[in-house]
Amino acid sequence: MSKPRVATVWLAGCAGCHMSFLDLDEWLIELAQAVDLVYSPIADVKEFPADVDVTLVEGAVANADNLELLLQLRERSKIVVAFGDCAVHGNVSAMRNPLGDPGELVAEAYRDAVTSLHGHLPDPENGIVPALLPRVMPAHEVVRVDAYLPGCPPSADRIRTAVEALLAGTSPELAPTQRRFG
Amino acid sequence: MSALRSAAAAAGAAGAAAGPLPADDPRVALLTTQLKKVRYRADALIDVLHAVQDIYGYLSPEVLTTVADALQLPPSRVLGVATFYHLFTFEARGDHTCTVCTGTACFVKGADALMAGVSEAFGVAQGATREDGSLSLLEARCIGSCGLAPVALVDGTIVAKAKPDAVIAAIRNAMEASVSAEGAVREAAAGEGGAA
Amino acid sequence: MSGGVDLFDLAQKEREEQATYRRTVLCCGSTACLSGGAQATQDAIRDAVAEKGLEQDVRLVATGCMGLCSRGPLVKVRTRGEDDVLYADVDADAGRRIAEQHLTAGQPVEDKALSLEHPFFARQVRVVLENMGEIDPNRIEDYIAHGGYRALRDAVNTMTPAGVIDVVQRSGLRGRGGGGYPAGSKWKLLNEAKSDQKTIIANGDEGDPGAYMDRTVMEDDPHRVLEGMAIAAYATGAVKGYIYVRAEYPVAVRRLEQAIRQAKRHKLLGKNLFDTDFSFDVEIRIGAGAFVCGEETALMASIMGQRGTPVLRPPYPTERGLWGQPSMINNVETLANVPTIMRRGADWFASIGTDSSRGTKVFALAGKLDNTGLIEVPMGITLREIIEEIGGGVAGGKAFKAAQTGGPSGGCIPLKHIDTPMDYDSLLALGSIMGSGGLIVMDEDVAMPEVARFFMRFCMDESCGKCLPCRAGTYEMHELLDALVTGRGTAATLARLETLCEVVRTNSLCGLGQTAPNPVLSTLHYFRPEYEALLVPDGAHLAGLPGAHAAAAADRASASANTSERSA
Amino acid sequence: MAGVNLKIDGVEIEAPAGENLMQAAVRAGVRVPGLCQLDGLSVVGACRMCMVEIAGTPRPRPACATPVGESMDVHTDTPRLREHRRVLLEMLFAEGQHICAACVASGACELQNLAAELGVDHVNFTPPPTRLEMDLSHPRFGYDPSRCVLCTRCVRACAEVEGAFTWGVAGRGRETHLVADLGVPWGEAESCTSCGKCVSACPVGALFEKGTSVGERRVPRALVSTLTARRERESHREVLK
Repeated sequence: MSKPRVATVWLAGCAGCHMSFLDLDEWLIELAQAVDLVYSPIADVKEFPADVDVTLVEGAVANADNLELLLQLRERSKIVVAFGDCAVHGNVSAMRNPLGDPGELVAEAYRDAVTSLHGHLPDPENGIVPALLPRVMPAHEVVRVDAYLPGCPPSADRIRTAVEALLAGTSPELAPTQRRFG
Repeated sequence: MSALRSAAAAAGAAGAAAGPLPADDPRVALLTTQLKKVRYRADALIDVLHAVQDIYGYLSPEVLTTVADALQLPPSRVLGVATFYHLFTFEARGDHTCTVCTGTACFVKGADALMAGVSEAFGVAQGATREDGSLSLLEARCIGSCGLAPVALVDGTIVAKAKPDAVIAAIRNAMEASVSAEGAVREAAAGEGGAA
Repeated sequence: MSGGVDLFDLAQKEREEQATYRRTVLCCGSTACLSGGAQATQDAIRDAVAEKGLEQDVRLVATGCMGLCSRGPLVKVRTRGEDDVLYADVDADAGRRIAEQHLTAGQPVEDKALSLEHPFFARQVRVVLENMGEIDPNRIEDYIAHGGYRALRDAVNTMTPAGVIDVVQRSGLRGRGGGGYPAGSKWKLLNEAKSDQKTIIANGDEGDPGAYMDRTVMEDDPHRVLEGMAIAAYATGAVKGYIYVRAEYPVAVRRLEQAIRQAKRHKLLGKNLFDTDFSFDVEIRIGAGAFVCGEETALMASIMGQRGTPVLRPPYPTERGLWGQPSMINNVETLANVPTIMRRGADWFASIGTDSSRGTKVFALAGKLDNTGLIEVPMGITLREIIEEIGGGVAGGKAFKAAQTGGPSGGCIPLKHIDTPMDYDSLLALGSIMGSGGLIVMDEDVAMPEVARFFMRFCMDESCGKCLPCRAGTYEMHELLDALVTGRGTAATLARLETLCEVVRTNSLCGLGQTAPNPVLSTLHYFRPEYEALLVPDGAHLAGLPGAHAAAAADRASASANTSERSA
Repeated sequence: MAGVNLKIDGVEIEAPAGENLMQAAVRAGVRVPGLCQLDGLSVVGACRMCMVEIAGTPRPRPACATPVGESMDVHTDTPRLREHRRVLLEMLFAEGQHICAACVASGACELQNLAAELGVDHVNFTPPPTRLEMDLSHPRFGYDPSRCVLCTRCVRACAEVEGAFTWGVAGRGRETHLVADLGVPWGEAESCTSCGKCVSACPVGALFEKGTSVGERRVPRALVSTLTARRERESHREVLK
């Protein structure tokens, strides 16, 4: 029997969830032996592959690339896990929502702020910065999500509990202390 | 020292949020009469707020401070009550008001279109007052004239089985009437050598 | 001077005075007719009567509501020894013609006359509205001449409080505010409470948008409310009464204030009434625009000058109510039934209506009908009889779709249940309620999900904000209904709406929240296909977003997107 | 005081008459979730988190406001109650802007704890599109209305324990919000004694001490309860005689 195919993706988030994932230390070696990591920000794979068993999604859906990737990975994954608070409910990534028009935010960040390096907008036509969505969304507002792994970031032991359960073919049962937001 | 005066003093001390009521304002006397009528009882707060709105047209922080002090109620409680009830308003209304009834009978007979029609014709949002202060567009939750649905009130006068055009015309009439009345007053004043 | 002796004299004098006129012209002066120009009509008739020198012959009375509001202004001419003639759509011109032809020459104006055999009138039974269109609400003499305050006098002079309660209990009178709690049982609870500071409250906070029964009673027969309250006070041992009136009803407030002054002057309110130990006073309290104040505990908070937020029951008001003292709240219409019940007896009242719902009910009949207005019908009359006979059928030849009773707390009754008898239990079985009396008829053009959204917006606006299920639940339900109506709702939206209905219904603190889901549940129950027709595929909301590749996204997402209410 | 015998989640207990079901549940080793209830303050029964089922009663009742009754058979944790609490909590989250990762109360927040306890691991409702402005006018404390859950514990602590009546509830429905005095900035509220009881009573991070950052909330929630219990106890003692 072939090994389960696992992917992790990084949408709009700070990568903290992936850092926490790396905190699993030596268990990662066990995991690496048990699964095939077919797509991940820590692996250089360009195209999200087909027939993935479990995909962990870090980050909220904030821009066109996020949306496209999430729709694509949903089609190609059996189980999609919202991995961390940004994917679960938007979290810090969604704090821009009450600020209004993303166009103004981009202008402020790239052009008008005193800290702006270049003093001009990035050129979206060249694909440098993907278009921002009007509203940042949690993963489940875009696609079906099979399991939620809250935390900012989820601690290594939460991740391990969830991934072990998923690989064993059961739905993760997190203890109350393991499912706290924040 | 009257309760009102001490309230005014207290409000003055509170600074910008609630300045003192001007002592020579005749409305202050009206309010004092009302407060005496209810014998400064705290449970008469709603009656008093109605009176304030009748006298001043709306509830200002200054008057609310006065009321709180006169009835010996915490200001937070007075504001809590005043903001709970929809009939109390905290901004001056326009010169004219159009109230569209949005009760069930009127809803079934097209109150939405009525509201939208007036809103568009006069460029005023529902619940708002036109920038020039000429018109407030309000909604009422059933004025109990369901047999005449849909209805609107223009300056308190019912327009029954109302179509948007009829209500718009009634508002225009009300506006023109007040303009010509003002004009008449001005002319009269001019005729007397501008003594007014 | 005692009210008891005076009353007979007064009634006799008034009747003799009235009998000196050969004709009486009763002009409807209720709000609806006034807004239709009734004042001009009255003026025209008065002028014409004066012109013709008929002042000694014709008595002109501005009465309360005659019911058929959609045909107003209404005028009734009563001539000694002849049948009454009713006129509809009487503008000033018609008024003059009536004066010139009918009042002067005895020739009815045929083209304006409406037969009193018209089913709108013939099918009604008038208990609460018995004086409507008959008396001048501004004159206590007119009320007394029509038998007013006799029931109070007889109760105080000849009956024990327990005896009065017994009559009310045997009559089977149930609360007309919506709940239908037996009035006699409530009175008994207050009677048994130990306190010398008991209060009774007449609930005139008629908030159901589309209902104006209580307003009409308070405006057009104010003494009936006062007499009902005084009888209730005698039966329960209450010393003080409050009438809580919506601020939106300024005429009702004025008429009630005037009626209280008149009743005090005639010693029908105040200390030691009818030379007994019984004392009772009434005060008016005015609301300020809050539907939730129709709820008992919120109403009491409002009377005490506070935010009208409901508090937990128990304790019930009859144990701990206004200012901590035992209190009882009765709807205005409930109280308005009492004088007639006392005068004509429990058996007479109980003979009207059905076994579980005795007496009559006043409805504000509105919506897409030819004849709309205020009607009083025996309990148990079918919806079909009301709509087709009294209401004259759906207007414009359209098909009947549903009728809403109970307003934002009620539900709709579809065509297949049009033969349901209108009583408390039958309506409850259909998922609606009797409510306070709003009865809105909807035709085939009305979209039921929009009706549900309309009522939910009402509940959202009127939620007091104290308890979470109602405050947040009505908002979220409105959002979901809005999504459905505007073509943004998916199957998950509908599923979530149904979950919320259950959560809000079960967990809300007071009746407003507990019943807020009713219009949704009821329209979903009878018109589910209308909701389903509005659904869009999952993921449709992503169409047009950058990255979703326009239309393709919706298709792709629909295969995989969230369909379950909750995945855990 | 006469004892009342009842059953809570199958455990038979005896509780003093007059005790409420929330208190009695503790005797049965059961903790009923709650948010608006705080020992030492009056009971409002508004958050509906503590709804329990009582055999023979058609509708669940709030445990905090329901006195024990003889032979009551109370269930505090049925599937229906759990489901309803989860939905209610989700709606509460969606009423404001609750971002635990950026909140002073994280780790010491009753809303956060309830979500974890009840299994709210995501929220199916959308928070409002705007954020309300923080009130940082008070020299020592701050108020973030977007984190307020309208439990009114601060309002009651201010009125019932401190007697200042600075905080009030204004508006209604979804617009319900806290006000200081006549709606002035907190720092300008003349009646405020800066006692901090409201901050200590706040179950979330809506009221906070200035100078504290994410997860740094220090004030004990039990302060108000301790004060009222102590006042009650000591006022009966003739210590100074």
